[in-house]
Amino acid sequence: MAQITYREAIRQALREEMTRDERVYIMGEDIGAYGGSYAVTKGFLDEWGPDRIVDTPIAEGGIVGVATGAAMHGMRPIVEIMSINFSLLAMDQICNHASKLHYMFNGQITVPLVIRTASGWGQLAATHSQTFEAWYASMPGLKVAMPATPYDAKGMLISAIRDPDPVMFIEHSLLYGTRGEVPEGDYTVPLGQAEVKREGTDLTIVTYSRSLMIAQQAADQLAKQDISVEIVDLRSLRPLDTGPAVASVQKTNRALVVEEDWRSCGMGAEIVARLQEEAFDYLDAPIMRIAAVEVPLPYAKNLERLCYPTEQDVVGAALKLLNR
Amino acid sequence: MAQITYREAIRQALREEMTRDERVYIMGEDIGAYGGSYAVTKGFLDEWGPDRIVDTPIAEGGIVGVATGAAMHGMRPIVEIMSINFSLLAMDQICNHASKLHYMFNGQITVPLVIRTASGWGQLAATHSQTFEAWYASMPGLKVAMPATPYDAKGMLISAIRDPDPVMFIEHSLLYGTRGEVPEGDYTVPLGQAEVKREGTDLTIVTYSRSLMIAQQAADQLAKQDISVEIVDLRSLRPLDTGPAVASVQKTNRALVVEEDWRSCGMGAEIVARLQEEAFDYLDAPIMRIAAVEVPLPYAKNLERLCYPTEQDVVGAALKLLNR
Amino acid sequence: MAVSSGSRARTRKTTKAAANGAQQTQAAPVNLSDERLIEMYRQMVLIRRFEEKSAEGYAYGKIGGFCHLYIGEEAVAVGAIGALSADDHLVTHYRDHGYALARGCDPGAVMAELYGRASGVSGGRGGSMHLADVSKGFWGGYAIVAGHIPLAVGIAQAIKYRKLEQIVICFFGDGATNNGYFHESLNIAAVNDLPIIFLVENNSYGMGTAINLASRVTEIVDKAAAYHITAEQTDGMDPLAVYEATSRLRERCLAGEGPFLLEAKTYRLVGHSTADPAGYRTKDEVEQYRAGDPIGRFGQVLAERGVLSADAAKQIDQEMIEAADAAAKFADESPEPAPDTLYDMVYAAPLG
Amino acid sequence: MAVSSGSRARTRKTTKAAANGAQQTQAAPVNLSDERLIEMYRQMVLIRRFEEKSAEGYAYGKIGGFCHLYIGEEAVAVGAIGALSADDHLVTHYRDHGYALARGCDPGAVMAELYGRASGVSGGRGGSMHLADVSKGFWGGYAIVAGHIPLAVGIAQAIKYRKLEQIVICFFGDGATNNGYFHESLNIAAVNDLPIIFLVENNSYGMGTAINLASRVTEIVDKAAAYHITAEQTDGMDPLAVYEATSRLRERCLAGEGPFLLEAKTYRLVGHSTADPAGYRTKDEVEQYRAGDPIGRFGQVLAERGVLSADAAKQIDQEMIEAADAAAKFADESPEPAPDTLYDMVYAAPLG
Ligand SMILES: Cc1ncc(C[n+]2csc(CCOP(=O)(O)OP(=O)(O)O)c2C)c(N)n1
Ligand SMILES: Cc1ncc(C[n+]2csc(CCOP(=O)(O)OP(=O)(O)O)c2C)c(N)n1
Ligand SMILES: [Mg+2]
Ligand SMILES: [Mg+2]
Repeated sequence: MAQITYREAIRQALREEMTRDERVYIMGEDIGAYGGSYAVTKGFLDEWGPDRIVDTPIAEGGIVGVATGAAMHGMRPIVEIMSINFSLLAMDQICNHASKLHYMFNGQITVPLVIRTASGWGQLAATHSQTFEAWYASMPGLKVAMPATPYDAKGMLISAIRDPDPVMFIEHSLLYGTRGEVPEGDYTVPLGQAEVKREGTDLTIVTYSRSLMIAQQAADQLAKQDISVEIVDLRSLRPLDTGPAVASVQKTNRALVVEEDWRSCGMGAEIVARLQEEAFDYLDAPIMRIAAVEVPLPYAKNLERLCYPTEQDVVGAALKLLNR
Repeated sequence: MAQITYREAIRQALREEMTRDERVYIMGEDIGAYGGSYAVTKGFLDEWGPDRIVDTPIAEGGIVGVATGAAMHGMRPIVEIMSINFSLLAMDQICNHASKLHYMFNGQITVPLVIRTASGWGQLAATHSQTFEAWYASMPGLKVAMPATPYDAKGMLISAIRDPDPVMFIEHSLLYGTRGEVPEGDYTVPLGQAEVKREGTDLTIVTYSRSLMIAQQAADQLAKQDISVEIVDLRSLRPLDTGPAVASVQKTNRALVVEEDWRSCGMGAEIVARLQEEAFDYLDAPIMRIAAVEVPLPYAKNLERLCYPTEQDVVGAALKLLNR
Repeated sequence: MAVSSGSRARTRKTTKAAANGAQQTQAAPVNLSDERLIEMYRQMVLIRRFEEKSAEGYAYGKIGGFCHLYIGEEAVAVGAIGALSADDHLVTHYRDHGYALARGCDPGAVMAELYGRASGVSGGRGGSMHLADVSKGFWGGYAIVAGHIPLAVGIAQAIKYRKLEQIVICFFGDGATNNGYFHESLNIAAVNDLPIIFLVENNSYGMGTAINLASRVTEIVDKAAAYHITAEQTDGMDPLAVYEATSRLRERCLAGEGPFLLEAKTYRLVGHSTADPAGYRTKDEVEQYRAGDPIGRFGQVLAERGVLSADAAKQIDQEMIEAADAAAKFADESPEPAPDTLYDMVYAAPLG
Repeated sequence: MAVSSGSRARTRKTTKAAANGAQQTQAAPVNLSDERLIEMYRQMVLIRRFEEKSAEGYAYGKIGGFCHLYIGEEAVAVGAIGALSADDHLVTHYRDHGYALARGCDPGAVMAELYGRASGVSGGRGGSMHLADVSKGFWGGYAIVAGHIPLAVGIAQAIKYRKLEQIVICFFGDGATNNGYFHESLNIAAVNDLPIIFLVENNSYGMGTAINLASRVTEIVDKAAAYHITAEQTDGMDPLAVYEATSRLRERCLAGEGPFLLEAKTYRLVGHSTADPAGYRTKDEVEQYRAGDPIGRFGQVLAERGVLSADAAKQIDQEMIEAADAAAKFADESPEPAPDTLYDMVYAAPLG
């Protein structure tokens, strides 16, 4: 299998689905002539033309609403929102509109809409360094995918495009350049299924998106100290599949959640709540959370570095959990 | 002390602060001639005139931004957003602007802004029946108050108005008519302090806003079965004061969270996560959550009734927690 | 450099004309058969009687939540929707009973929705503010002010992409035009030349806020200049004027000349919702508009044309009272949604 | 009824004039001392040299994140901000180095902010997009497109309430005018008669999207009609034209005639940010604008007026190169923010 980047995996999914299904098209700010702010759709305008690669004005709320309407009337729109931070401007459309219509109108309307957006950071300062997956994961009617690997990114994006419901598909700016094995052509990774990404016996790490990378690095380091870590990648945050994590905790009796969101009311809280609900008797220690520091993210590199979880943070927490 | 309504308590706080401080004024949709969609500002336009009771166009994002700007330049604006559901349209202003400025500009800017809004429901259907306190409670730079009683409503609103930071002050449409003792004149209830609203020994209920009422009713019923319930009212959700809840659980060894938000990623998740972090060894059973059913809220009365926690749900959960 | 002359003072004087060089034009004569004219009259009366019945249902606690009546504005829905073909599309705001009835939804199914019953057009899940019948191209009423405008633009985008012979009409109020969605939507529709008519019902109030307290611009047509969209004003108390304008703009949309903005001047003769005593308006003002009640006016026009006798009008009224009564009876006798359907249709494809 | 004539075809032809009856006017003569003229020239050169140094800092990895240069647009900031008094207020978008320098911020402190140092104007917490110096009425650059426009309106609201002799100027781009915040903000400012100038820098692109792909309306003045706001276009490559227009509108704001919209036609001679090769524009187009470089043009005007000799110009350039170098040196030698300040100032009043 070819080793390709996360970015290229997403590009493949987009092209294959646009080829397969004429109803699929992409809308967003600077996706055409500019090629996408993270270059995901570079060259697409030339390849597909302006009817299927639609550059829009800077109007996140309007764009998501327009795409929702098009989805209602037989299209399969993919909206790119440059940064998940800007999705706050579309919050009402995503939550009060796209997510509600199928239920509220008694099944008369369906909204096969994909919103692709990027979490991430890198000295972008307070308004461009947040991540809101926990908010979306709370929303009935919406599905939320947040893949960590090129393989999952392609397979889950294809699933999302074919899905009849609105899907928030959350990429990560610091993953675009990472590589992994990806088959060419058609395959899907189902939405709503977590996966064990590393087997182990001493400790369970539950994570998703870029934090998987951090968790893997920490697990490598811990392995050198003869500590065997099992890593569960949630992949989808709504519906949230806690089965593999619960099974893992039943085996390891200790769990740690790693995420890049702020700790308070992040995904980690929900994972902790469910694990203690579903595996209370198996837990030998409180479930720990490693998350971002609760400040508006500062620009200065040295300060920013203090804000997001590192491999060392994870190793430290693991040792503490194991009383070592 | 006078028994007055939650609505009247809020009215008193507004009037007293407007009298005390000329910089305090109110902006919002239909707060003037109409008197406020929940009649909180009824008569205020005549009393204070249009400079201090400012009717606005229907533009939640713009309004919150304008109030933020006024707060930056020496005013003490109070914005009324009719319903917390409409706050989604102001999400970017609240989170990317008001909450960020003090930190991002290194203390040069302060934003003494109060956003009053109402949670609540009553056959208002999917887009008008949600509550988003957990989202706001995740936001560094923002304070979140959600009082349950007339006494707390008045005292906390006064604190919020005098506070130099942006405060989401979340009222509840189904509480406006409820009554309680409230002193006339000036007193404050500090932001960021939970309170034990009922002492007990067998079980801890952690809750806030209208759910406190449900919890009290359930506790009355449980008392008849000789079950002694302690109730902790969080009152503020950011900063979140878990001290009283932790202390309570150390005593009762069993906890239950009651909220009206959807279960997934609601406040309950954060409370559970913190309690198991801070009182793991005291817990004799998993912490339970009673929350709203995860559907877009339906209009039909009989369906809606199935969605929100009832006294009976709380009693049932308590009995289960106590293996009775 | 260039100086715009569209200053406040100047434009406020020209209340009847659009600021950007608008002219008074005579509505083109409308060629409708007597049957169609009478059908329009019947629809207007149906809406009126239905709304009165809704108010009653609300007072009796049969209807809950928010309930916004269309009394006084009937000519807009009947005129505009009467000009559509069966393939066209409607997206509306929450004051939507009139649109549903004008589009031919069964009054019983509409009232059942207000009552929250399984037989309602939205299965009882949507209520008064969320009527829909997608089989008729009626994509629903929406309760977030202005939030539905981009949805309507999206439907128009799909039409253009799919090369369908259809248009969209999107109804909203004067208050909605001050919202960012209005701006973003009209701009996107314009730059993409989409087949959509934005129909603004200018009833001079958004809830209890008078239009001039919410904007300097009280003639909504003036706002279209910011998108280079052609705009017209029409008399929203006259179904034929609305019909004529809509028909004409619809044709132009089909010819690829869209979008358009059509402002219908109208008035709600009752409160914003059934809970609103409307103390923010003077009795005089309301009385003045009541004297020009669109149903009375249209009845008179038809009488003068010899199309509708006094007796016939009376009979229609009686029939519509009965239709509204029957709708309420149907609603009342309909079962509530089954509790075990509560979790159905959160997703079209539930997972896991 | 009224028919607006502001149709697309017609208006697109009148590119130089506002659609709503705009006329060409001659900029009034500007009465500035030679010293002031030279000072303006110095500021423009300072900005240019500073921006070149910023690009260098970015290339060397001293500056991170997004960094948007003002090269080509110097005349706008220098002209407009030069017309303000010390008590007035500025709120700007993220392309904000030029505003900071034109407002008199120390170049070292500005560069230190870009470097993320404690001595930066925002303590290193804001970075390139979030410069501020509130002591100078400069309330900051903001990175959410159009999100700062309502903040600026709010400052103007406070001015009016507090009866201060001040105005606000709010800078943003052509792309921002398609956003809902633009609409809501201009409407609120207008209905409240607030003392604010909305200064649109129309550089024909929002990031990589050409203005005509984002809106039918490419002359931003046309958009002001929707708020009954008086609008003007000015030559954003000429600091005196911008100065003159801003001064005049500022006076009118103080006289209670605000708000106003001022469109400055300009061009960025470099990419959207330091990361953008700007492949969406033709070389020809860029070359054409480069030929009209505002610094060269203004230098020539001053030379013709006998205010600035070739030698003096050369010397100013040398001084500004040195100033930019010194700023970078200061930044580079400044300490990073202390790690133990990380949690400071999340709140003005931390609780519990
Ligand atoms: C985003 C949002 N803000 C506020 C409301 C409350 N609200 C409902 S209707 C209404 C007035 C709308 O006025 P207009 O658009 O003129 O329509 P009309 O009711 O007059 O037909 C308001 C403020 C809402 N539903 N949604
Ligand atoms: C809400 C939001 N959407 C998108 C972006 C990304 N973005 C940053 S600048 C920009 C273009 C703005 O163009 P314009 O307003 O014309 O200003 P210019 O950069 O040309 O001066 C975009 C799309 C953003 N920062 N905020
Ligand atoms: Mg109205
Ligand atoms: Mg631009």
